[in-house]
Amino acid sequence: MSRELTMLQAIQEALDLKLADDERVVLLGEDIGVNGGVFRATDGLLAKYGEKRVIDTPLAESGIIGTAIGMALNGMVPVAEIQFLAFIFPGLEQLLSHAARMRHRTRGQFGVPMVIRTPYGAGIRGPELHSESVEAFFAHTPGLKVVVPSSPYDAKGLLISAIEDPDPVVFLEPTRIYRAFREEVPGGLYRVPLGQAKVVREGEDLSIFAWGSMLRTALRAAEQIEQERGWRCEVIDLRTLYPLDRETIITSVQKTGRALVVHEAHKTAGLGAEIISLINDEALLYLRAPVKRIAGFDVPVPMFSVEDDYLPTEARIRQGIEETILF
Amino acid sequence: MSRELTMLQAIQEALDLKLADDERVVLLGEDIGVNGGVFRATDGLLAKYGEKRVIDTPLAESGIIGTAIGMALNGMVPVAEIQFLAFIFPGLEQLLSHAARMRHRTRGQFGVPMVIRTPYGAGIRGPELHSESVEAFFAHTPGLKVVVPSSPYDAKGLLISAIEDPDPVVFLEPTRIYRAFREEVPGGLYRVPLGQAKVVREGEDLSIFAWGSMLRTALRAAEQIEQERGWRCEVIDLRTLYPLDRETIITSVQKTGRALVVHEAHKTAGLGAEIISLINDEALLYLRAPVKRIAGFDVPVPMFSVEDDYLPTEARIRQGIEETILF
Amino acid sequence: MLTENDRAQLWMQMKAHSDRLFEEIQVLKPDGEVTGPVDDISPDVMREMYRWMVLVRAFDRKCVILQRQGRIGTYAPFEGQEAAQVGSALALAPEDWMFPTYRDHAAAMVHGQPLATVVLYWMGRMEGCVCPPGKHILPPCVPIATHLLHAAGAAWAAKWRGEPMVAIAYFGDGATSEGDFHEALNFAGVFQLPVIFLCQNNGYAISVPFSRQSASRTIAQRAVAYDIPGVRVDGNDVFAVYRAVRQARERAAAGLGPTLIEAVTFRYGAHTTADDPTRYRDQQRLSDEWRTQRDPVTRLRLYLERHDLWDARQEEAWQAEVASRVDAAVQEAMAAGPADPLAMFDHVYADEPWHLAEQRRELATARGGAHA
Amino acid sequence: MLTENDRAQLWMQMKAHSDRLFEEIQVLKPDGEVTGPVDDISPDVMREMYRWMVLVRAFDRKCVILQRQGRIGTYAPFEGQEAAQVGSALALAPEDWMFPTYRDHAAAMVHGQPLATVVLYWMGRMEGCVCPPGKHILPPCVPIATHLLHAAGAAWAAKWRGEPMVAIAYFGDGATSEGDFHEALNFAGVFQLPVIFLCQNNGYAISVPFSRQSASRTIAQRAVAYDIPGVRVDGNDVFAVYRAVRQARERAAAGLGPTLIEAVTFRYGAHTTADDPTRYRDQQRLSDEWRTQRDPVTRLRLYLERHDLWDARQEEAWQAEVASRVDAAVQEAMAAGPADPLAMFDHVYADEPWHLAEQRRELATARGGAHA
Ligand SMILES: Cc1ncc(C[n+]2csc(CCOP(=O)(O)OP(=O)(O)O)c2C)c(N)n1
Ligand SMILES: Cc1ncc(C[n+]2csc(CCOP(=O)(O)OP(=O)(O)O)c2C)c(N)n1
Ligand SMILES: [Mg+2]
Ligand SMILES: [Mg+2]
Repeated sequence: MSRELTMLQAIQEALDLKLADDERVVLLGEDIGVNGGVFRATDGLLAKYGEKRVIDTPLAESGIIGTAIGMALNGMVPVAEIQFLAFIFPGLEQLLSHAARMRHRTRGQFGVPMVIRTPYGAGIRGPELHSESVEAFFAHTPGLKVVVPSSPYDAKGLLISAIEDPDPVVFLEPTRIYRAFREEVPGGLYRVPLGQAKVVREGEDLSIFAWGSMLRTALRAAEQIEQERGWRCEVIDLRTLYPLDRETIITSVQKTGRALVVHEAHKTAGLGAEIISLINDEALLYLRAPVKRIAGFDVPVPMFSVEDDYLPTEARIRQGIEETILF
Repeated sequence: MSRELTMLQAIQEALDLKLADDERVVLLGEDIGVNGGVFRATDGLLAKYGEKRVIDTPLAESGIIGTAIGMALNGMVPVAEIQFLAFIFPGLEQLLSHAARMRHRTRGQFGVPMVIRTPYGAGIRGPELHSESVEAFFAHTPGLKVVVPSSPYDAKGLLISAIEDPDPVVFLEPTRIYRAFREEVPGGLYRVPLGQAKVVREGEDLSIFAWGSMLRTALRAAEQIEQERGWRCEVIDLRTLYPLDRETIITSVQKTGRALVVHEAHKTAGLGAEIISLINDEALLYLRAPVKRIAGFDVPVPMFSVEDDYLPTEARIRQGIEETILF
Repeated sequence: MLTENDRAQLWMQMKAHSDRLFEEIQVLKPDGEVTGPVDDISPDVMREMYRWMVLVRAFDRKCVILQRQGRIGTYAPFEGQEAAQVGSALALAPEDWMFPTYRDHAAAMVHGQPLATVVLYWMGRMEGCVCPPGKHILPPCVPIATHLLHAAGAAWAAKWRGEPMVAIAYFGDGATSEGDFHEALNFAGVFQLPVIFLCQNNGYAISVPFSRQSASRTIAQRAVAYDIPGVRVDGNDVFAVYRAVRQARERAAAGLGPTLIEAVTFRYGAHTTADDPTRYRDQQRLSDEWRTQRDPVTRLRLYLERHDLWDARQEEAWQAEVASRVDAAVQEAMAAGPADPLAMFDHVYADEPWHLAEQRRELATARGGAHA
Repeated sequence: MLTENDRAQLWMQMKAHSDRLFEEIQVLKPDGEVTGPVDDISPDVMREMYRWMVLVRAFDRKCVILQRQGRIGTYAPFEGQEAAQVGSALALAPEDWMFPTYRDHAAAMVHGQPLATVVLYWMGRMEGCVCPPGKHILPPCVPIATHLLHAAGAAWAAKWRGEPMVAIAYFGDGATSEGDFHEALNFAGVFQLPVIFLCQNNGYAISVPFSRQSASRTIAQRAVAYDIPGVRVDGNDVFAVYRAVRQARERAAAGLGPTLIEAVTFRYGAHTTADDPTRYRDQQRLSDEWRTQRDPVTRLRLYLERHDLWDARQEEAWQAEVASRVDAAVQEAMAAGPADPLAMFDHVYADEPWHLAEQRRELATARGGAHA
């Protein structure tokens, strides 16, 4: 059975299936119960699984992540929702000092299988601090895995993999494409493996690396530029940001000799820098032009009246492609 | 009047002079008063300036940073000490969501002139979580400045500049060289400007970028390699990590055509990646070899029995230089 | 030494005391009667209270409409909580520091924030974060409970300089679960800071009822943990709120430290315009109940009319005035012209570093290109 | 409705009640007499308490010496706090989850952590973080107060599965200022979790006296903020601690929720071996006072001897046993052989990703090269 679902529906379905499949799985977070989450990702799950499995917590993110760690230590598989990415900040200590380090410091004795899901990114006219993208923080934290889906199919398969993963996974859900489009999604449990990027569009002239909501922007730019200029850009969805799928990245750059990274996070010290560095390490001699970063500007994500200008646009990506190919 | 001081003494002197110089300056933090700080950076200042200027706070880092923001809003210049870098984590929300954003969101109406000083880095056989170096987090946060001294002279001059800066500065003090050596330090107030790197050693064959405690390790490696191989490495102390001094970085790489970054933070998504990206942007065609990163491994900073192996060593740096020059 | 029995009894007694101590103080009853003399509040102040409550309610309703029309973004309405916000703000001195949340623009407007600025905020305009020169009104705090520490810090600075200004932080019942709530009250207690912590307990943090937010019956009793005064008032009773804040302000300015005030109230509408309260509560019944039985505006009007402080003519005139002020504010905000995207590069730092100058040019070019 | 006067009086009365309710419970007085019957604690348990206290004190002193000799790293001594740790740990069931800090290895050892493992921890060895199979003893928590939430979460899981195990978190007076303290107690209260929050109030957080840590007179009274039971005991009285924890454990296991216990005690020595207590307190006088007037070990020995539960011969034998056990543990730890740096790549994840495999090889080569 396969239906057209939005990313939100696909996520809801993954949660539903894992709740049914594994009684160690519990959901916790603010407003996820009777309200079904502020985006409705947990819609209907309280009614179906009860208060023991779908837990509305007090308003305290360190509390959510910290108790989730304790639950995970004692045999549960908590899936915590943080209402928006910036609200993970009060819980960062729990994530950095404990979740990421527990398996390592106890020499494998105590793992913390848990997932922290959180909507992220700009583009939905959200209030202040509802539009951040700080995935680079997590990708600089050994012990964590970082996953970002860009389509309903992947969202479901990646989330199921994340819940089944024995290590803590930060699962970032791009709000901008939560409901933006539908896609065929199979009904049962299936997995999209963590750690594997996906070549979404093949090409020979330039490699574009993107994830989350930027993937579609990048794809559109690639399509336009092919129409306008005939250049064929390869577009790669990284999907897992930590650890990165180096092989797919390098193979593509070795083929195209040119690369461009798109992300909505601030440019400086963003994940684009790491991708450039991997290319520098492994494929420098293949490069025919500097790798280009089209990223969010190095300003606090501004209020929504100008967020579209903060975000990478198709125009800026096309401009970047031109500069790189004509370098 | 100029004496030989350790970095700690130089920092203490900067605090002392600014307390005397500007009555808006207050120090706050855990154990900074009668105890003079766990490293004694505030030794004697309570006795000299009293409880109103040198404040022992309750044990709460969000409290420290949050109240410092409030003080700064209302005309003070707070200099907060966080006992060790990892203990800034519970206060990250205050730093990321408020300190970094206040001037921007209020369109310049309310600034928060404040400094957060904290010992950081490994190499002193500290307990767990006393050895982290997550400068990359701050360098990915527009609105913050990030400063790391590597010598007593710079420590004093940079700290004075940081306190006088109208914006929030994260001032990271490498514990490993707190007392490791002495240097001539002038007695009065002087400034080392923020945002300027320093060429510590000139050379033509390769540029090494380092900061904090890694600077000396890099310098020694450069000296040895010159003796052994005759290669002359330029060594650059970045001093301010955000915003970076691109000009100095690029000028050097254009001269040498080869570069290596040393940092003790984890390699992946560390600041080395940003430096490589700047070089990629501005000096790709000058490069005769991939830029090398010699960094902390991508593991939680391990307990001290093996921290020397976690940290970049002269041997690893020399190996990196050889690989780069012989590429 | 107490026996186990003694202790159990003591505990019960203390609970009983605490229940009385933290019971809801009421001055102005829903029927417009008062529970005791109110000569400490002048007729002028009472009329001011009323005028403000009517004005902010009209403003609030207008904003909900503007949001539905797509002319502003997601909006957080406060209807039902007017007494808590107006009463508290009127008890402040002009120079006091105010730290509101996204739901406290009524308080902000009373304290001097222009209505048009508030509209700009909800239009997603950065201009909406700026207050008039010389005022100390911070833009709405979005991350819950974090600003309680800012209020403590600002109060600290005032105390430090010996200035009589105090700071007030507004927050909700949900905010009391965050660690920053605790740290702020603790700092304020230790350093006896001139700060007022004003909690509007509207019974819900989005969908989560207070009973699930905390095992404690009241929020006021949390003051016990810090040995600071705590008080619980009927938050729909503008006299009770005004008095409690005035008293807390006097204590603070006199060097007697912080106060925690719990104002029990209810938001009639949704958490924000993006929220659907029917999902988590019997919205119709509850909001009808509060509206008809505990409305803050109605009860003050009853009182004023009964004491000949207000009449139908005044009402009519004021309603007209309110309508025109709200319209003018909306018009002013809408007339602000398109937002300037390049302004996002302003004020990241006091001085612009090279990379921002460069990115500013990059965006200018990209936009120029887009227009060309 | 209360008058202002009523309220002021009520407040005073409540303070008085609270002072009595949260006064320090004492069972075993410093002179070895008891304040009431203690038949609920068997002679065997009493002797076990004593043996453990003597053992852990010897262990602690040994570690301070090892640190001075440079054979272990910075060490956090607990001498003076033996009753709080031993008494509490003995009240637990073997399967209970223990979340200690850096100063609670006495409790950890009583709960089953081998002495040699504790030495390894302070040698900076990762092996020192591992507990015996089947035990639930977490490695010392370094970031203050964070583990209170872990205890709440572990307790939650137990409750969820209907297992009678409880969780206990150890922490100090300073920890009560952190936001996580508040969040943990609040979660535990809301969900009625089977968790015990055991605070050893030793009067100092490094150099900061409790009077400056909080405006509240006691820590136990903070329970009021969450409507959960709070109790304050003489933390140098092993009977009082044992009883309080046993009772809290019974409540927890019976589904009656969390308890906050404040055990008032004192550390005789420095915060850690890197600390110099003479900088911030009258160290000699204070530690002499506590040692001579309130020592936990002495008073239990007095009691045992007075009741013919212990004699000089047993003492001698036990001291010899202790010396040899401590020596054996130290020898075992020191014999562990050099730390394997490559082990830092183990257990970052359950499965090793490519970049760690590569970095492991990089280090292996670098070390091979260094040796060649
Ligand atoms: C740190 C943080 N976590 C979560 C949120 C999302 N959020 C916004 S308002 C809200 C509920 C707040 O409830 P309460 O404190 O009672 O105030 P009210 O909205 O009722 O006025 C939540 C969870 C946030 N803004 N900040
Ligand atoms: C989050 C955090 N902040 C600061 C520290 C540094 N630190 C270690 S122990 C300590 C004092 C703790 O005092 P208390 O809770 O009373 O426990 P005690 O040491 O007295 O047993 C401090 C400030 C830390 N470990 N973690
Ligand atoms: Mg509320
Ligand atoms: Mg203590």
